[in-house]
Amino acid sequence: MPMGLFWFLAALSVLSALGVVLQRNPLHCLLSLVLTLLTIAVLFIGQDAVVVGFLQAIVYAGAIMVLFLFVIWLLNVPVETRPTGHLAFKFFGMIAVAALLAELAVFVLPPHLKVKYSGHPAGYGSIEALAQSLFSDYLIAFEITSILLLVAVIGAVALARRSSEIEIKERAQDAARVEKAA
Amino acid sequence: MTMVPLTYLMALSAAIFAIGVVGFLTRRNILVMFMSIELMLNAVNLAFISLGSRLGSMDGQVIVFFVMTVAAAEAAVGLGIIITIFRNRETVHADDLTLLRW
Amino acid sequence: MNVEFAALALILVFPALGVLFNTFLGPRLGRRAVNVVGPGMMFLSFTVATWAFITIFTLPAGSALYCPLWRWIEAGSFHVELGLRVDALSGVMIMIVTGVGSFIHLYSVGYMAHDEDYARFFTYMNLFALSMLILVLADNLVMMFVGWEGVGLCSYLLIAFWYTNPQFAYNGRKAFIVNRIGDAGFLLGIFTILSALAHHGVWTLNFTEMQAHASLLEGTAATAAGLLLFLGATGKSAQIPLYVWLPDAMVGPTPVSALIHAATMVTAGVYMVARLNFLYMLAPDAMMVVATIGALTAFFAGTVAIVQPDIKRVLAYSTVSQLGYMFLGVGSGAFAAGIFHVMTHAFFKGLLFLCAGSVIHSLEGEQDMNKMGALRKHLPITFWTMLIATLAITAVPGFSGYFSKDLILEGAYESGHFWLWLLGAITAGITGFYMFRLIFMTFFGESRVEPDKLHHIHESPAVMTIPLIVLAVLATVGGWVGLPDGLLWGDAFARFLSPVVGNFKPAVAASPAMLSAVATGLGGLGILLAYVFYLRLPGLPMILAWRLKGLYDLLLEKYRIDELYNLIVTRPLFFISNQILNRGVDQFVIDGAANGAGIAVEAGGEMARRSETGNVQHYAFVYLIGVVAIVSYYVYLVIH
Amino acid sequence: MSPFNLAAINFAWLPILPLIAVAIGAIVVLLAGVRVDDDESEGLGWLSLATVAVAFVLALGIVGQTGVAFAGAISVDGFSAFFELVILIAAAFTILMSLDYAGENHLAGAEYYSLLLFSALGMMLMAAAGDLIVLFLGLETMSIAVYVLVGLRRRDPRSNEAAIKYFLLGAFSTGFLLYGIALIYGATGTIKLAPIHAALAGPMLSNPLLLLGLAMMLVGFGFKVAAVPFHMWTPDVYEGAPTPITAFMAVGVKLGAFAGFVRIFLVNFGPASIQWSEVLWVVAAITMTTGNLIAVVQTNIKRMLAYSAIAHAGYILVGMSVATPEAGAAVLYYLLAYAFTNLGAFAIVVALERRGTAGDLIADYRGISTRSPALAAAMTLFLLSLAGIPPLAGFMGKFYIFSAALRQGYVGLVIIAVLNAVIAAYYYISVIVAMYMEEGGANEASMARKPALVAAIGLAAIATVLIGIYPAPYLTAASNAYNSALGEQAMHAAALNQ
Amino acid sequence: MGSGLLTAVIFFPLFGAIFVLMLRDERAAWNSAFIFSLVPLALSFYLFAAFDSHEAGYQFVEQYPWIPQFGISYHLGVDGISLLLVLLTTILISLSLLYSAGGDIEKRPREFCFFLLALETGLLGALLSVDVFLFYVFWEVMLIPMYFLIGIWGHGRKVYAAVKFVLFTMLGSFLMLVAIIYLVAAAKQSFGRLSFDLPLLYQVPLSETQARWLFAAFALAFAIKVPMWPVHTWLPDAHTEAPTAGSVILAGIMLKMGTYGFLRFAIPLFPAVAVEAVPLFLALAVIGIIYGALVAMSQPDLKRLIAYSSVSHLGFVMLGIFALNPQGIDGAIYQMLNHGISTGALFLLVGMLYLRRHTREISEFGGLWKSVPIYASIFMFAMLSSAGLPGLNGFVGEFLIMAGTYLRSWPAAAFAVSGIVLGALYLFWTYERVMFGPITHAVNATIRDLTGREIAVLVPLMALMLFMGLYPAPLISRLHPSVEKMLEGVRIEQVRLEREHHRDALAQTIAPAPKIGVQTASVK
Repeated sequence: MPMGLFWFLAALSVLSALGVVLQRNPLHCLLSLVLTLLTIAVLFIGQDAVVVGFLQAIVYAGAIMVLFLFVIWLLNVPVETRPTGHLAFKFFGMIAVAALLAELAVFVLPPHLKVKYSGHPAGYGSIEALAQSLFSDYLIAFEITSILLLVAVIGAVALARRSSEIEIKERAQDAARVEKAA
Repeated sequence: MTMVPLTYLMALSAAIFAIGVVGFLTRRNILVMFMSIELMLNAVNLAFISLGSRLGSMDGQVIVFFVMTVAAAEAAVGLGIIITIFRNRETVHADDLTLLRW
Repeated sequence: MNVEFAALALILVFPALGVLFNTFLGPRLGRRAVNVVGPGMMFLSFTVATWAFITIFTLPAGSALYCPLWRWIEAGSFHVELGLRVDALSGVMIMIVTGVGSFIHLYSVGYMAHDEDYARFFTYMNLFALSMLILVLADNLVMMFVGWEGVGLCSYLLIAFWYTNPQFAYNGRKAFIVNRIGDAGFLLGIFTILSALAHHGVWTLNFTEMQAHASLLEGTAATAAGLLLFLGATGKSAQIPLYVWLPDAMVGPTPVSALIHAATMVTAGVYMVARLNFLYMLAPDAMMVVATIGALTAFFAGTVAIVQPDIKRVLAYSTVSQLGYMFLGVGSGAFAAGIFHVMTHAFFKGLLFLCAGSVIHSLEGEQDMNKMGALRKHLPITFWTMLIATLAITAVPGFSGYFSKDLILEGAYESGHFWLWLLGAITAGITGFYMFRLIFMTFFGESRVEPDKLHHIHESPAVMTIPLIVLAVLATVGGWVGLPDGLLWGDAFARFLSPVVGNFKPAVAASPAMLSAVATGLGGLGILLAYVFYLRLPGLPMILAWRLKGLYDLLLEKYRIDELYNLIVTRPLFFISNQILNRGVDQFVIDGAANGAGIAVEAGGEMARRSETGNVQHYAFVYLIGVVAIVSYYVYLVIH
Repeated sequence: MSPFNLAAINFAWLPILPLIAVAIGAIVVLLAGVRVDDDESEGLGWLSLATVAVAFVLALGIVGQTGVAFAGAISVDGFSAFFELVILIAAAFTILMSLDYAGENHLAGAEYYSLLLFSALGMMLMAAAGDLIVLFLGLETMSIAVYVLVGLRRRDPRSNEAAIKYFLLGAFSTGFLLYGIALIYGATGTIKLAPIHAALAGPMLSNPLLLLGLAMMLVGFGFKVAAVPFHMWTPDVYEGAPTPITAFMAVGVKLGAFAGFVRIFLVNFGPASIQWSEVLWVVAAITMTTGNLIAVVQTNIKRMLAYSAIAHAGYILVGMSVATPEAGAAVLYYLLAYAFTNLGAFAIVVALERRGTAGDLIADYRGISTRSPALAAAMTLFLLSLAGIPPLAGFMGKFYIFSAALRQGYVGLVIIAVLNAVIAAYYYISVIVAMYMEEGGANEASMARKPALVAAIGLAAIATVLIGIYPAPYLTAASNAYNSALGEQAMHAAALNQ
Repeated sequence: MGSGLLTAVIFFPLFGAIFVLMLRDERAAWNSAFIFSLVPLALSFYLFAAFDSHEAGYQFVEQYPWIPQFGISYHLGVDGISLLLVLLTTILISLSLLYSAGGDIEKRPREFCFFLLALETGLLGALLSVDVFLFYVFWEVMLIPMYFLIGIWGHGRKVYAAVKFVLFTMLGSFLMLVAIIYLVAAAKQSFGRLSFDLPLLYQVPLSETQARWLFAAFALAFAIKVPMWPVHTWLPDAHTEAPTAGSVILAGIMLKMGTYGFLRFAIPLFPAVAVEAVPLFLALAVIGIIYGALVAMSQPDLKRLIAYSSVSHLGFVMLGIFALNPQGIDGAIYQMLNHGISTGALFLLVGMLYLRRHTREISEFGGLWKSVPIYASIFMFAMLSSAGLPGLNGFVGEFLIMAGTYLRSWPAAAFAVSGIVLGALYLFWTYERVMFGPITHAVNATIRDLTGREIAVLVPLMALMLFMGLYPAPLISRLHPSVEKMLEGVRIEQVRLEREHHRDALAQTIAPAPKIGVQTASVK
């Protein structure tokens, strides 16, 4: 991957990431998030992680983000208008993050970044290679992911499905009591 | 072909990670906070890929594959939870969710 | 030569039986039974005592009877064997205790005739006799201490006998506490001897064994022990500075005053010093202190006695004064003389109290001499016996007091304590004065008795008068066992005791006749003054009292010593106890610290709890802080 | 490129049979529950209980086996067996507690029980993980299931809130954990535990990337085990969650998290212990102190137990910080004792709780001893065990950990720990005070119709006493489990080095 | 013989406790509880009879492995130091049950019996265990029942008192636990095997600093229990608010656990430090004696007063213990018994008064002798025993203690002696205010005298006071050999210390002197 491209992508990803954090309208946030994901996907591909890169673009930026989009529309979440939290808190938060970033920087600097280099074997990042390790070394993991997704589905269903009448009534009472207590 | 220095890539991932943290800390909208988390995850993914390609091992990419799955699962559940909350409280504002404290 | 004489135990057993009987059966079986058993037991033990005493006589001089009991305390090398021992000294003492005791018990039957608590009274009386006998029969210091504390307890119980009167109860406690202070000294004395001997590998507190190892005590040990034990004596025998309880003790029933606070208990100190003569001989300084305290007390108490209006108080102070004499005697090495005075004093002072009791009894508890007078005709027996006793105490030649007091003063002079002798002699004069003041105010002059009481003044019943007569006889002839040397059998008493207490070795030569002449002369002077003051010119005392008001009041209020003690001891004690320690240290400082810790924890918890704001992002922030902290640690590791 | 050969993988099905059983059971429950109304979910409960039982038996079967399966993805040893068994016990107890609770609270039965089983599966995976991916996936399975379970009282705002808080922070810390994995991967070039262990030698021990990775993973696990300062979610989530789930989190999730934590740090990063034991020293001290301090001032028993759970995590971290084989065994034993005691305590909370979260105030416990003495007695037993009073299980656990620590000269930390124990005693006792020495309070337990709950409490009580007064076999089990894990590592390291 | 006997003594009460819990009828509960308490009483009497008074070591030993991993064994044994305390425990428990059944405890009698009997198990276990771990277990176990006794059946600020009691004790005992574990670790290093067996631990070589710290930890735990000044403030609250039986057990036995701990653990484990610490502890003990007496003097509440008097009395015990010579320690152990009996009796008496008047304020009373002579006389008797009147038990102990102390350091003894004066002061003053004087409150004229049951409870105690006062030999002879044995270690340190200080004055006081026997004999 040419350095120029890298710089471009890096700048783009950082900017779009900032976009996620800074924009007030959730929808815009989401869009810049998608942009970030796509940039990162390109970075993947640029490092011979072709399959994963495409997956990133299709599954992540595609499917998952659509889910977000769907929810945002469903709840038609309003734009954050009211002042968000204490400035003091934000201030200290930023300081903390800055500190973290500084610390991380220490570790990624060349003198400390000790990673043994070995060239890419043939077919590195190819779908065969991926499958090879997926279905040999990581077979179990692969199976687990299926369960994981199943759990997610069950969970989503359990949470989202309508609840029985009595329950609604009782919960209302509970809520009322809670309010009284508080 | 040229190889982008690992330091740059790691620095980039660190930066995005940090941005994600910032978002999580400062945004009040639960959805956006969740998005920030996605940022963090992607930063990590970037790190995996970069390190993997430097090490010349596929493991990194495999992990990223799994992370995506996990992210998907989390997204499903997380959004589900958000929806239930919105049903009961008509809010996705973090400051409003302080029924439980002390 | 020592003879085992098991019967000695009986001397203790009888009073003990009396105690048990009066405690458990007395109230049920009623007055008659108690009246028989109470004194009866005393007479029984009196007979045994007499038997033992006679046995001593039959044995060669210096021999003793003993009756080992059981091994009491034992801890490692240290052990205390209980055992009874009767030699000349303790022989005399048991005779006094049981003899005088018996008659006073008898007298009490009459005196307590109208008190419903008779059973309790005789319980205490028997218990006292028991403790006193333990004290004198003991063959070791610890057992002596048992009796020593026992008599103290009984005196407390009997002083507070009429407990419903808070004043009486208070006086009782006062007596006990003051005694306890003395006892503390006594204990330390015991320990001093114990450790002094123990350092040389000798573990004993047995008198004879101690005497055998006396040499080991030479020096500071002896002095310290002597002084500490004497502190005990000052408590028990009412010497300066611990005499304050005795005058107050007079609130008890009169027989108690007679038996405990005149005849027996108060002389325990003298007995103890005589018993430990071998120790005191090693400690001249201690002896000096004893003698000086004795003389001072004698004089001091005498002066107070001059002005007291209460008949029993006069006697009380005179007791203190006489005890002073005894310590003067033993303090100047004339142990025999001291014990001799103990004996004669037991007779005449016991008698005096009983007579006073008889007077009070007939006047329904009236004790103020200003409300008496001219009782001579109403109470003939009382009058004559009391007169005899008075003559004895004022040391009129021929009466018992004369011989004993003479020997003491002689001893004081010849041991080189001229000033102490002088003090003693003057006190003799004072004694003559206040005693005859008492006689004159009570039995002569015109009657000042309150009219309502006048009509039923009556002589006491036989049960009370017989003891008077018996003691009167003793008060007269009792002293003849110690005649001046060369006269008839001479000083038989001293000869009898000498094996135990040794012979008196004069340091300064003097003519006994001259000394006694001086003392007697002063005594006579005192009597004369009293005659002048209270029969010739009855107005004079008033005038003097008015003229020398300051002095008079000072004496009347006993030099305000009690007030002084209250000021410097009692009050501060209670202040420290409550205000400083209880309120201040305990509740505020210590408990405050303990609870403070608890409060601190709660406060800390409360503060930390507030960090749980319920806001997710605050949580995340804290989380991030943690991350930064931990990572920074690794940054540190990496950079170094 | 090499041909795709399955021979490379050794399909050792036997070791993962318990996992498979649980998975199948969960799915069966789910399918069976499709037609079941929420209020009659009890049958499903028994079904899942049976599943757990089967799994338990199978797990007993693998005790003593050692080796690796699936190309090192699953490590088969006493360690995993031990944790799988304890986790299954925790699950069983949770199910017993839920049988009545789920119906009364109209929880979606099928989802409830299957998610319960799935999360148990996740925990077991963490215990059996042979590489970091399986560990991570196990952790996620567990977490995601629990996120849902926490929020399963859909109409209860507290439940929702707990869920979202747990979810957000959980995902947040997942980021850190992953980052840690990434760095370790970068440093060692592998994500399989055995090779990592083998690689830990010489310069690698001070490789900055590795250290940062350690730090990040420490943070990630710290969150799951509720170590201060990553504990903030605990009280809120425990309070808001359905009580049986709270119990399951307090015990099961902790077990799973510690299984991973211990395996990664003590077993695999054991050689690098100098690099992290100091950190854990500090974390342990802070965790104990904070937990106890805040617990003192709690008025809600679930919150109080939450903080006490934090404090106990602190005690366990003491053991981890010591990082000797003995300490490892001590940690395992402590977890066992803690599991029974805490399950019992929560079972009682369930028993005394009225519909919803009413009756969770300590004040509501006033005078229980007169209304239902047996419950009060049992609760007292559990509280005393938590407070570390001999001869109960909790005490033996503390004793074991302290002796391991002192053997290594951790005097200061142990003294901090015992001072904390005194503070802890105070708030545990204050509950006893309420139950026995005060009057009033509304809670009424009608245990008559709840045999399952009674069984849970009874079993927990018996276990608490038994493990305390006759600890020998359990101590042996714990140390065997731990040592076999060590042995495995050593063996593989040797194998890989030659 | 004897194997199983001690186990029976310890656990019979526990079975009884559980059995009582099963019963429905309250009367039956009381009776069976009492009967169950009689069994260990009988057994302990048998122990006393069968005890070989020439054997210094443990007797009736039982040992089975318990937790082999840690070298912990179920190791029981009784020696002179524990024998008498066991007897005292069984006696007092039975009597308190007998008393409490007489109307002192109305609510929840079953639980009451349960806790009391469980407490007995804890106490006896702590006294009889030779394995340190076992000891610690029982040491903690006894805490809980007492906590319930105070908290449930107490008066006034019962909860405050109970919690305070528990926390104070726990603070100490947890630190002790640390010390125990550390000690065992050290033992492992020197002997190569884990063992909590006390006799083995006596041998552990320790560096000076180690020994100092460990001693400090043990000493703190025990000092709190004793309680020594200044960690005593839990005691007045606990004693005052506890139910009568609770106070009796607390004062009668539990406090002794502290002093027992010093004798059994703190001193023999670390003799060197103990010898060094003598001045400190003598000082604290003396402060305790005087302080306790003075504070007791100004207490308005009878129970509180007695509680502080316990501080003073236990001061004497500590004094005797740290005299570190046979006299002092024999006396100390004897004084433990005395205090148990006399203070127990006093608490019972106050309880009986409270039962009648529902107040303990001294100012509420006065002139009681008129209305309740028997009560007053017994009170007097108990008071005299507590005041150490010769002829009663108190004196023997105090005398030995002070003798021993004097041999160790005469100034300490000199101060301590003031304790007996102050003791007399507050006791007699209280007695005067309660029993003497006119009846100030009309109620007091009408209160009834002791019932048969109450007298039955008190008589055994009075008998003991008298017997132990007149004939202590059989008791002391049993405990002495063990004390000598315990002192061996101390003597060695002593001699070492003297060599260092070139002083041999002390040697005499602690040397067992065979030659003495000869000398005294020669005198006879």
